[in-house]
Amino acid sequence: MRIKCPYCGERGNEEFAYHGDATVKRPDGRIPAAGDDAAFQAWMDYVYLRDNPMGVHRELWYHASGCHAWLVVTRDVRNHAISAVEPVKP
Amino acid sequence: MKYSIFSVLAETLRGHRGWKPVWREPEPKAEYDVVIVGGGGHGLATAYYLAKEHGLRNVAVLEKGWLGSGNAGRNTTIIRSNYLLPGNAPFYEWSMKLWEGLERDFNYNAMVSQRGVINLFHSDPQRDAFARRGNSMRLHGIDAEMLDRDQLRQLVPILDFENGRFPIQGGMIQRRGGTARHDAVAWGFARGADQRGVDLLQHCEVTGIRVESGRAVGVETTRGYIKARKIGLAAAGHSSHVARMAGLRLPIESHILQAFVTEGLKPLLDVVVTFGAGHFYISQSDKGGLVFGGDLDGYNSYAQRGNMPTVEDICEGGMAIMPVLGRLRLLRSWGGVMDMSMDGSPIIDRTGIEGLYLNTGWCYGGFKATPASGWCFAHLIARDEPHPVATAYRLDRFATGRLIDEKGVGAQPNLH
Amino acid sequence: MSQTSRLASGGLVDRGRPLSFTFDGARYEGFAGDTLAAALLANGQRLVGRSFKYHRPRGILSAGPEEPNALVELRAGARREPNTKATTIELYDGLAADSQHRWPSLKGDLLAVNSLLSPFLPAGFYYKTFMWPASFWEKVYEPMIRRAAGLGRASGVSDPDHYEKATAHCDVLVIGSGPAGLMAALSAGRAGARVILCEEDFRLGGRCLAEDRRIGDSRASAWAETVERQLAAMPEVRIMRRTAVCGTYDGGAYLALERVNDHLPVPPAHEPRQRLWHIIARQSVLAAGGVERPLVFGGNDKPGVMLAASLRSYVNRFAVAPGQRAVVFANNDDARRTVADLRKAGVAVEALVDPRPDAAKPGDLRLIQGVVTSAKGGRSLEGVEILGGDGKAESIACDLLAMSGGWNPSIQLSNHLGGAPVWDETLAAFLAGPLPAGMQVVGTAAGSLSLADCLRNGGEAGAKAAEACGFTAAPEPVPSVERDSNAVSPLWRVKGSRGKAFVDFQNDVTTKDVELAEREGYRSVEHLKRYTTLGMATDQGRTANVNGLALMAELTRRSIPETGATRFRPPYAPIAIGALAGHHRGKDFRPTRLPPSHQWAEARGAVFVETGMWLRAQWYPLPGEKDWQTSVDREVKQVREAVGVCDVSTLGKIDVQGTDAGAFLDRLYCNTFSTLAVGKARYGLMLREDGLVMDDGTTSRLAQDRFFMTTTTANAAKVMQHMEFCHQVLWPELDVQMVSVSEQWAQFSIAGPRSRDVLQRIVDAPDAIANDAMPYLGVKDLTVLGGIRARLFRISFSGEMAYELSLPARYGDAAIRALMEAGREFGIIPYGTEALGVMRVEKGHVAGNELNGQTTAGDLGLGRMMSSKKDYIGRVMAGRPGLVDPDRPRFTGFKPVNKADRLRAGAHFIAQGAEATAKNDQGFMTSVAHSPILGHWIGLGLLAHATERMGEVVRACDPLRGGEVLVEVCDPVFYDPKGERLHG
Amino acid sequence: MAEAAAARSALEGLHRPGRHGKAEGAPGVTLAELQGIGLASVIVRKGKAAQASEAAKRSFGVDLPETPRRAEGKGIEFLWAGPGQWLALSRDGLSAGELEARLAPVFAGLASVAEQSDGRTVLRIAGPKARDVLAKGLPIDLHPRAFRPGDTALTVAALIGAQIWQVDEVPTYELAVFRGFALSFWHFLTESAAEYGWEIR
Ligand SMILES: Cc1cc2nc3c(=O)[nH]c(=O)nc-3n(C[C@H](O)[C@H](O)[C@H](O)COP(=O)(O)OP(=O)(O)OC[C@H]3O[C@@H](n4cnc5c(N)ncnc54)[C@H](O)[C@@H]3O)c2cc1C
Ligand SMILES: NC(=O)c1ccc[n+]([C@@H]2O[C@H](COP(=O)([O-])OP(=O)(O)OC[C@H]3O[C@@H](n4cnc5c(N)ncnc54)[C@H](O)[C@@H]3O)[C@@H](O)[C@H]2O)c1
Ligand SMILES: Cc1cc2nc3c(=O)[nH]c(=O)nc-3n(C[C@H](O)[C@H](O)[C@H](O)COP(=O)(O)O)c2cc1C
Ligand SMILES: [Zn+2]
Repeated sequence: MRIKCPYCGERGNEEFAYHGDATVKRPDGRIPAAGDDAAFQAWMDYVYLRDNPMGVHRELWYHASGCHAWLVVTRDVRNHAISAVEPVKP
Repeated sequence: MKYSIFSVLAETLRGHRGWKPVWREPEPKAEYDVVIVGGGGHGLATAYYLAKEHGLRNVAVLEKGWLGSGNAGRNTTIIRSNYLLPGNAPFYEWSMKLWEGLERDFNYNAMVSQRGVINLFHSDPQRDAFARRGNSMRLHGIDAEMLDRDQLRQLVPILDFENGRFPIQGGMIQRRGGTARHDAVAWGFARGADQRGVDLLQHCEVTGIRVESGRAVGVETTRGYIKARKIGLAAAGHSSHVARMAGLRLPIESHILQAFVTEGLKPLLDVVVTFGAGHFYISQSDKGGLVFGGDLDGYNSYAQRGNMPTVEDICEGGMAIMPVLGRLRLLRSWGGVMDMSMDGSPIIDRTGIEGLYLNTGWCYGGFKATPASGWCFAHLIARDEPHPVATAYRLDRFATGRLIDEKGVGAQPNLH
Repeated sequence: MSQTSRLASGGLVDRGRPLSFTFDGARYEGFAGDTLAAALLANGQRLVGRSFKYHRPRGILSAGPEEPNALVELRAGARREPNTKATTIELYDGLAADSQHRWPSLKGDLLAVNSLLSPFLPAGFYYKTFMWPASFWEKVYEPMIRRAAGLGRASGVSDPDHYEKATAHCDVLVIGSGPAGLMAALSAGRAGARVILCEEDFRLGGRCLAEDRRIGDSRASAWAETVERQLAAMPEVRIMRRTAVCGTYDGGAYLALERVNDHLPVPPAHEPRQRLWHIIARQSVLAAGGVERPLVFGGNDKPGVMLAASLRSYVNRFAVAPGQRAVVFANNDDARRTVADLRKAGVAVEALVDPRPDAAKPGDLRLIQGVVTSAKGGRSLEGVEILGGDGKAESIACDLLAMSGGWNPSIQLSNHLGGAPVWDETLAAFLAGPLPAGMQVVGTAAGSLSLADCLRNGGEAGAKAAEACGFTAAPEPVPSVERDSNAVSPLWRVKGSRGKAFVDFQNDVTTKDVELAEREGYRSVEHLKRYTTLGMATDQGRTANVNGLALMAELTRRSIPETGATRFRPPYAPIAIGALAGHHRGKDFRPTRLPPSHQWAEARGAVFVETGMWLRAQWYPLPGEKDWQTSVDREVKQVREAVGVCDVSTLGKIDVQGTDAGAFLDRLYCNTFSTLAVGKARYGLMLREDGLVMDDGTTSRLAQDRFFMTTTTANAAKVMQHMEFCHQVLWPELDVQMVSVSEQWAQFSIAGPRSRDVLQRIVDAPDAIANDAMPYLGVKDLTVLGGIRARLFRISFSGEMAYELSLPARYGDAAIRALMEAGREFGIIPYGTEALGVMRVEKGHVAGNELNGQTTAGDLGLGRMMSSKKDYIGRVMAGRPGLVDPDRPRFTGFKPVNKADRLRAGAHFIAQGAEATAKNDQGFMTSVAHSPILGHWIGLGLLAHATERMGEVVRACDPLRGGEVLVEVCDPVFYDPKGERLHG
Repeated sequence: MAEAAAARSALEGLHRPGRHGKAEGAPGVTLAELQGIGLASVIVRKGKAAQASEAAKRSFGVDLPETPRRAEGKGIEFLWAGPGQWLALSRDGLSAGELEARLAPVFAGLASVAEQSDGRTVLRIAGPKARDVLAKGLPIDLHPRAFRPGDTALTVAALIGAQIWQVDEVPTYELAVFRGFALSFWHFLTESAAEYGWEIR
């Protein structure tokens, strides 16, 4: 698989490390009080639960052997076709 | 019809004209007591045990392709129960016990071969970790032995002890572990289930799950709507996709695991060997091919095929410990879609939707679990309570923190 | 007599270069340009192999990689290569090959008895029997089956040859150098594109080499040579001969194998045997040609029954006439070329058997409208039985039968990514389905059977591919060629044929096996394949699959498209595993990372240990020391009593800067760093987001906005990645920069009561490190050895007064020498990882065995480090009930009740009086050490309710190694529990 | 006790002048380890990109490259090393730590500087077969249409992380690898070059 790093250019996926779903959001600073199930659920959603769609997936890759940038790759996981690679940093 | 040397002889005389189909090709009924989604090893075993152990015969297995077209038909056939954690060990040992009687039970030779499974270690910390695991196994009543280099040399003369980047220090062996003919396992369960009245519906893809007031009542399929009193999901790599039809989000990612086979060879390797300092494990099939594999490709995928870097990484691992492989040729490679769970262990549980049961999270190791998974899932579906050896496989363990993480790598499925 | 079947003239072999070779020990001669198969045929050797199951005598079916029968063991000794297709082996002088899978000899193979037993051995017979008694499977049945199965023998020893890998990039990859591929390469090359042309054969030309045809005004083979010369003259075109493209992967990546030196007895010095190529291509043109299908009738596997087009290869390319009297049996027009070519070669063609009712009469040749029902003969063909369309049967004596059932385009590489092939009714063949991005298929691979079409669409595709890469291109003008006729009407099997009719030759799958599979319900093509092994042999069913599935379609009354085809998978041609590993085998499996003092330690006779990629000194034996323990005990004692030095450069070191560096570390670690004073170090503990411990280490504050962080050796890269994640993904708003400086600094631990004395001799300003000037956990920048910038940390892993000295890695070697010199009068010794480990166990520090990814901070007795005043990675999840369960085993120490007992890591704890079962398992020993100070073994471990059980005696059970030791639960700090020695 | 300590290269002893590998014909490549190279990481602080660039311009007369390029300034080169990151390189034979000491004040508050001179071994490979040799390890495209003098890339060669840049059209390349891996890398490089013959001058 070839991932086009927006900084380094196209490279084989062996240069990158994978970190899964890019759409989950860390509930920063939200420390659930006892019994606050909704707050806890937000953490469960972040750490454990995944859509794992059979189709287009937005996912995190780290250019470990290159520029060390974290990237959001939009990829169809049925055929590995990559439609976008963006830096995670704004 | 019963398979035996006598039936083979009798049929030989008749030119093998009398053999009956291993399974019928029935039309779907409008309604079943239990519908199992997924005609892989686990789905078929579940149906078999539902019929055989729980007397439930109005059962259908719905398979989107041909029976065994998923991971059941593409795994590297290793069976073992060399698990560390108390949540796992009794379950896999129960599976091993079932393997030991399986062929006579379902009257199909699945070539269960207890040729031994060796895990090599290459450092002191690794030895300690194996000691911990082996002792845990022994306390669970599971066989395990530590091997030193000399013992290893005897068992696996083709290992390279001289030139290794990570020299082989020893190994742990489970002698009762080994291999089984993967397709035959699916076929044996299928035939056994069919004989007990289970409808095996091939090319019947589930496209929707109907839930009415918190209760699952049936499935939409490419062969029409099918009502069901209970629905068991055993879709392995497609679990998330199927579960979402009922609105569930799972702690699962689908990943690719590749496997490889060489051209056929005269006997070269008598046991299953796993490299401890790289990604490589290998055994020789009865047909003569060396069957080997290694690590996941490492990213979400439903493509049922992998990429180059993993192929090479695995072959490097092979050459690192068995340089005899150099001139042997890789004949075929393939991939399967794994249901990688967040702690690397499976889930056999209810779902919060009444009548909907879940069997998933088998990662790259669910072939060995096939009999026990079917057994326990059938138990859960039939009796609505978990089987004693599978009580830890709860869906809520991620919320409670009662994880079963054998490798200790945390909530990152591609690392398990 | 030699080369009896070689034609007097013609062919593309070099008659001026005779080569001698042996087969099964007998000597033969061939010519340069031969394949082994051609040379064997030239010498009249027809029997070459034995089939997998029935051990039927087999000859040579084809002239290419589709060969199912003629498999040999090539070369000998450590270089033996089993299962090598004689049709793809390029002849070299001194070549030695042997037949395989026969015993005792090829002619007198006793296992041919299987053929007689065959009625008992239909497809899948083994699934129905061998089940009783259970124990017989591993002991009796399976060994028997295994010995009978398999094909060739592996050498059994390490492969002596060298392999390498390489990457090539191009605009256009052309796969195959037949007329279509050559035209594609030419068109793309002329446009200026970077072209790679791969050809698995050792000669370019594809079917141009095999056919007696003309292209333009030259012979086809000469035309190919001309094109080759033109291509070679283009600077951006790279021709790769002997290179098979084996796999299509995502994003235009292809895997190819170059057999660099397989045509030589041994690779020349400095050269690899084979080279594995990663080809990254923007566009590709698949011009892989096609493979002829056999016809399915009784005895179609007899040596002497050959594919019609392959026969043309032997006659035209190799100038070999593999027989004297031939019959041609074909359902298509193309095979008629074989008639003509055989006759030109002086072979008598007795008849053309064509099942098509409307078959035209081929000139003066006898046409039998009908089928061959059976081929006769033992180890060689003697004649055929023919059934005419008029119902008349007849026998014709012949020693050669050319058969052709039509063509299968070679579309494997188009299918590797999944696009299912589509059936073409007119061609009676599967064509490529949805294509990988950037791929075009041309020539026979695309179903073009006429030469003119191949030339034209090859050229067009080459131009199109170049245009897609931004070049201006035009297809190469198509040379004129004579028209050809390729009509075919399928004949999937000969009904009413007699004897075994093979569908898959190598795996001995017959029509009966397909029928049985159907009867038993294995009707999906994939079930058919797996049940009968059809298509699973070393040729991957190139000649078998379509016939097999067509037969299944017929039996199940489904169409071929409904029946479908099995999937092609990489590799297109089998690849030596050595090539897939390349350079990375043996010691080069993974690179080795060496710390700065390595050469010094090596000279000192250190014993080394692999820790991750690093090689570290494990201990430094002195002459006369009888075992490792003596050395390690000495090292520990000497550190505790005097001073020792250890290279700890392998620790991960990260430079963290920025105005928010402190805030960032607060979120990263579970304890707080923003409050750390400049010039101070602090121990930090990092959790994963799931609340379990990830890593630990000391981090020092060098300035208000600068920290120097250390990680464990094992986790260095992982922590760096994690930090980049936290920064870039979670908290980009923070002003923090981090970079690994692991390799920049040589770092030495100098530990022991005399450590400061030693250091004061090498630092340039000794007073600066006096006890009060630099107390425990102090950090200072200073210079050593006359002006070398260095940094000193007063931290201790050993529990002694200790320092870690960081200095530029180039001085690492000098530093250890200087330290040893300076410390001589204080009794300094170097110590290795083993002594380091012993001292950390004595001090009850956690390390890798405890930080195993399954432990919480609480488990390790470090729960108090978890701040409750801030959000940090892992905080919320660490609070889950399962992770704060008081029943979780907790970190503690153990000492043997009987002081002579040895402890072992990995032993499990069972309460006294309880049965040793999993139910009573209370934890396990994580680490052990022999404490030379205490004079006995000590251990660390995790035990349920440990804190309440101090002094209790429990059993440390080690059934795995057959031992059980009584141990007393104790504080994990065995040595200097008050920590007084640290302060010096 | 001030004694002049000896610096030691990770390739000490290996780097012997002479001809190696295939003996016939002109050597395919020449190899050399560069000595006395000063290196430092420079990473821009949040929101300070423009100012850091100005500072570099002012002090060294160089524009910090924003793409994978190498820029030469007064007595210093900047190799792009990631977004907002550079590897500063000096060939002035600076003492250990000196480059950081020189750069830190220039970039104070604008970029974080960390000395790396000792963290890398820098090799030079030049000659007609340089591309063929490097192709055996480097996955990137070094064809003149794809990679020119002044271009740089961070990648991995034979499983070892590396930064490469092209110096001239000979072609000559320079390549930095982590010091600890230098010996393994050298082994790979010389094995790969053996087929063409290599020389240390
Ligand atoms: C390469 C490889 C090597 C492996 N090696 C081993 C090993 O050595 N040992 C081991 O123990 N395990 C191994 N495994 C893992 C093991 O194969 C799996 O864990 C196990 O097979 C999963 O259970 P299953 O057999 O039920 O799955 P599957 O066979 O995948 O069954 C799931 C079925 O569900 C069907 N399905 C999916 N969606 C739908 C739908 N919507 N409607 C209807 N049907 C649907 C699929 O078609 C499939 O047939 C390996 C796996 C792979 C891929
Ligand atoms: N009339 C007929 O029925 C009929 C049938 C088949 C072929 N033909 C003739 O055969 C010729 C076909 O021309 P073409 O160019 O399509 O094919 P070709 O068969 O001439 O050439 C294909 C070449 O590709 C090579 N190749 C295949 N797979 C490869 C791989 N993976 N890697 C590297 N090399 C690979 C083969 O070794 C071969 O040299 C035409 O002349 C055509 O007329 C005619
Ligand atoms: C244990 C095992 C042994 C195999 N042996 C062979 C073999 O000898 N020949 C072969 O062509 N394929 C062999 N395969 C691979 C299958 O052909 C097939 O690739 C695999 O089951 C996956 O199916 P798929 O490729 O159709 O997706 C084997 C597979 C397994 C699991
Ligand atoms: Zn990048």
